[in-house]
Amino acid sequence: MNVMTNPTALDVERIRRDFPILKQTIRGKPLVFLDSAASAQKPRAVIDAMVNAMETQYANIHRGLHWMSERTTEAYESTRDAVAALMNANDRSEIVFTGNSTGAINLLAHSYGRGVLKRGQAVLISGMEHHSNIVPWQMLRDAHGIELRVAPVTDAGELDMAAFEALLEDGKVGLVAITHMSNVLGTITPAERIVRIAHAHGAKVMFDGSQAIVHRKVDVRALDCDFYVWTGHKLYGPTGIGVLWGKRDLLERMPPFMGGGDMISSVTYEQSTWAAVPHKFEAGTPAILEGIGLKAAIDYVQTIGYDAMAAHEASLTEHALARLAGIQGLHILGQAQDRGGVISFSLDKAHAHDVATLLDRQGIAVRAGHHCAEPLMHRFNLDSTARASFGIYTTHAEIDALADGLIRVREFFA
Amino acid sequence: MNVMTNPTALDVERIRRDFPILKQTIRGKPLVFLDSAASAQKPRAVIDAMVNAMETQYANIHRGLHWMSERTTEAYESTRDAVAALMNANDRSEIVFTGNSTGAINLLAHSYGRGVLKRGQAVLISGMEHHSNIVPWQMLRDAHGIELRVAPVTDAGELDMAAFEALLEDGKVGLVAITHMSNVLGTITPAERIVRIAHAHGAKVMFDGSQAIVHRKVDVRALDCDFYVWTGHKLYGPTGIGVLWGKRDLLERMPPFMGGGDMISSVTYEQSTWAAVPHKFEAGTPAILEGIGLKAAIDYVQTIGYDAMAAHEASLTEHALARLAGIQGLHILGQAQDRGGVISFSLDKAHAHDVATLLDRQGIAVRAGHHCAEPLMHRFNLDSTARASFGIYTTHAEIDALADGLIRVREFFA
Amino acid sequence: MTQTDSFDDLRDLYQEVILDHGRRPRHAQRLDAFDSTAKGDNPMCGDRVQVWVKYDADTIGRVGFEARGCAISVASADLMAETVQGRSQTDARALFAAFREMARTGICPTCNAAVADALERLAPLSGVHEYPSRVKCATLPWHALIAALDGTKEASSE
Amino acid sequence: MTQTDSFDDLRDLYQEVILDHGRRPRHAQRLDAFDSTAKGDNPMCGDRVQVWVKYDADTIGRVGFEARGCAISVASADLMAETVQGRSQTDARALFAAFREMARTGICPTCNAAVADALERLAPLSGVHEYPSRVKCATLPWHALIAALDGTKEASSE
Ligand SMILES: Cc1ncc(COP(=O)(O)O)c(C=O)c1O
Ligand SMILES: Cc1ncc(COP(=O)(O)O)c(C=O)c1O
Repeated sequence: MNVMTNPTALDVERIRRDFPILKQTIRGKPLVFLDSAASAQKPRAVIDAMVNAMETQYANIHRGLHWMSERTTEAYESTRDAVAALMNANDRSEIVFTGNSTGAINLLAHSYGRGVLKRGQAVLISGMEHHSNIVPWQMLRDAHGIELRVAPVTDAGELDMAAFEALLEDGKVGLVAITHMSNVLGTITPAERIVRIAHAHGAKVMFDGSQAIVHRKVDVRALDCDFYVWTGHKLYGPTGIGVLWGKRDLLERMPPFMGGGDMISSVTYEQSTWAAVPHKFEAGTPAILEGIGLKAAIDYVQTIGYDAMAAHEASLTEHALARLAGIQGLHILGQAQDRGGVISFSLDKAHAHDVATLLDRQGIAVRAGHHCAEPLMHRFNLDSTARASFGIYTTHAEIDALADGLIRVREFFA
Repeated sequence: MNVMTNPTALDVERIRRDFPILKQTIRGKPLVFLDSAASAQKPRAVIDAMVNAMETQYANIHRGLHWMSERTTEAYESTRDAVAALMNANDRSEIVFTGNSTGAINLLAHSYGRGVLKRGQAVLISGMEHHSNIVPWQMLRDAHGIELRVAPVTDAGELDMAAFEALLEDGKVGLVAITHMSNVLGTITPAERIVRIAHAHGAKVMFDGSQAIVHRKVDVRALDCDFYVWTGHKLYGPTGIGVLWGKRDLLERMPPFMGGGDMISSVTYEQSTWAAVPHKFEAGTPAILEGIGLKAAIDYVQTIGYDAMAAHEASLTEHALARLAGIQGLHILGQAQDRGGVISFSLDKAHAHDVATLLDRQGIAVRAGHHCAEPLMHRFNLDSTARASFGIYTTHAEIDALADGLIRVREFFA
Repeated sequence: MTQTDSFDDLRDLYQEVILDHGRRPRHAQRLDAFDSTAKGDNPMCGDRVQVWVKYDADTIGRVGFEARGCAISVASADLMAETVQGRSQTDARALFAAFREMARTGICPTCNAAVADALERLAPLSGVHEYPSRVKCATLPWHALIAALDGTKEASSE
Repeated sequence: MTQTDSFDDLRDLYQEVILDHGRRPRHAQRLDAFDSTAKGDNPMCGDRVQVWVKYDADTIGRVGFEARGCAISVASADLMAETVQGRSQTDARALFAAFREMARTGICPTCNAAVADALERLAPLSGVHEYPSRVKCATLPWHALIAALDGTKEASSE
């Protein structure tokens, strides 16, 4: 593909220059970072935004009447606008900031699960969820008598849509909480269809978009879902900040999760009243610097554009699947039709941990383990896999390095 | 005081050079930042630590088997050691990271309040708490039938110890949750006595040390308290990270708060088991960069030393109280014997908001409002005060600027 | 105020007219005879205002208020009372929209001839746009007024 | 292994002895007659091991194990079985303490003559100190052994 003739193509060498860390070497070898699905690296723009805030414009926000506080409040709150635009939300007040995706799902499990769902109702998840989208619902089940249902995954690693629909049939499911993209299989779930079916059975839908939003344009109005969560550090932003988007009327019906400063309207010992959404859900001093960093990350991603990012990733994934298929004794977990740049695999005769360590000694960073998805591992009779995942800075040459590295590992254990 | 002859004295001009933001001007006037109690500015060491991580050594932590992940895990976990040393905790596993103080208190209200306290027991707070140490207990009361008691504050702004003890008499109080230093009055509460009395009546004690740890050496073993919480951004660290310290046996008895990645030992749909403390309480990707920044902040503070910080602050506070006492029509709220560098005041004829704005126009940043302590304001029949608060970088000249600025405001409104 | 010159740095926001109306509001009174009333409350800062309205045929005849708050909010309430008296409800609403825009941004691109003269009277308050958290001080009385015109009992700050 | 030279970068951690014992462990068997047994479990990575012990008067006579895990953990279990056989319980515990130190830090300042020879046999595993999250792979079998010596049924990774 000629970059000059394709306006949406992504100039990966230029992008790599934006990420200072990619110049590092590991044991004298250039860093090949294929662990972006766990957490992405940070571009210069994010680093600079955070440094600039700390060096020139920082104070606690909301209700500070002085220049530093007013300006910092503006900077932090502009992130809410940026997130609303990124997700095509109706309204900036639908954007709630949390500590990460896990915090967002726990907020929902608490405020919607305990505050809106009724005993006897059910929550439906899928068989390919991250622990962060399993355990909060399990805790809700055990403490509040909400049933937990699990829609099975096919051998190809896709959601079993017939079974999914059957689990909604009795009308007891109040909320479907399901991944938009698996962090193990790379599978992208059919979000529009899920919403249509769930709504037809009277259930609301939350997507765990922790992985999806890194790879695909997310339009919550087009999806017509009810809640959508993601986490800043995977979208090239800082740690310490996550997002819960919810339809405004639903957020308004939900009681608060944590109590404290900033989330109140008034406090007396007898009774406190809550601030309007989204502040009702944001207790205490927010992640101010992280919000400022996240704004820079969103601006950076928007400048590159989701079309270019998705095209780059599709090309990387295709190349990787082809190269890995050529390695004897290597098995890829998941063959979904619609998939993103996350590939799990195992090697005959070599444990995933040994694979990861031996790749590391060649400068190649992949993850190995259950990827916080034990039930999915058990579904495939596995304890662990190795996983390579791609970001906007990943190159085809790095995928070749992975494949060559794996061939060496296989020979080493032969 | 001659700096050369006093090894514990603090060289404020040198310290000021460590904080890049202090060189800023506001409306052409040098920034006089007297809002550190809301959030402190960040020294170069903290900025550098975070930049260094993002530029040279970053990946998601725990269970990553590659170089970047192992090194980042070490960096993040070394913060736990630094916090344990700072507080003189018995054991690094007693340090739980949260998003801020508010998150720490909510964790406790949830896990200890719902998991350990029994219906019919009571939580005792004081009349000078921040909303973050009121609302979570109110929510616990309303949802779980735990009584909420409030120990009154004297006219001098101190804890009424006789009333405090009387409220413990019936033995129903399971937990005393009380500030170690008021963010409005500057009052330092008699922590050792509080613990002694509470323990004698069978109650555990949590201190909200959000303000205290900025000004005083906190030794949780000497205090013999059971829980202690604070927040990174007030101790010259980044936003997005807070600390809950708890005695290990108590933490072990508490059920988890949020569910998700990293806090589990194993997950099946039927049942999950929890990781050992402190990880049981840390769900999802932690605030990695913020932990690294916080380590740098702790190291910075330890290098200066609490003796020097406390002496500097005592000297500033004495000077400020003397200067403000000389301003006609100015009233200081709180005359505690033991107090830190936080002073609230009001001016006759000028509303606190106008005072803050008019000081801002002179480059002086103070806070005005209820300071997230409405019930305390009501106790003194006030809606709001202005508040000046000091940090290690505050100078006597800045306090003079405040006093001179206030005299101008008074004349302006005369 | 004798030392006018030495207060230049303070006066660009707190102009004389604001200080004057803040200190000696002309309309700070409960109306004995009124057609409508509403309260406004900004719990974030403790500002509180109540507004009374008496109609005179199609126009707003008289406005009175009681306010507890800063100089900006009292002055804004007083200037509001002054400027809306004798205007139609429609005009008063248009004036609020324009004023709110001005308080938020410092300028008022949408201001048209119909409200231009009244807006000029309110212009000294435009400086609050530099302090987003104080914009509410200036607009709270207006929220209460609009609530009274709407027949709602309570308004809260936006 | 024919291409020895081209694998230098891999072999500094996975030395031949580790590969060899990982691939063909000598003691990977359940003992039919045993005095004590215990399991070890590292839920974080799925490693699992069971250890059987048969005493011979005052010393550890025989050790057998079954392990599911990576090459490091299987090799460590096998080398452990080999080195503790014929030693007293006290010696075995001292050896574990020294080994754990070595696995964590790469060196063993506290190692004394009593365990020096056995430790040399375990030295190839010292490279794991570079991978703190894999130190547990090397120490898990030892935790299970100590649990068996203690008469406890289960050990978990530290
Ligand atoms: C005494 C006190 N407690 C609690 C808090 C809450 O801290 P954070 O907002 O970081 O959660 C603060 C500061 O805002 C405080 O001063
Ligand atoms: C699909 C999915 N859901 C949830 C999470 C949790 O995100 P976080 O750890 O930032 O809360 C992750 C990543 O760890 C993920 O990949």
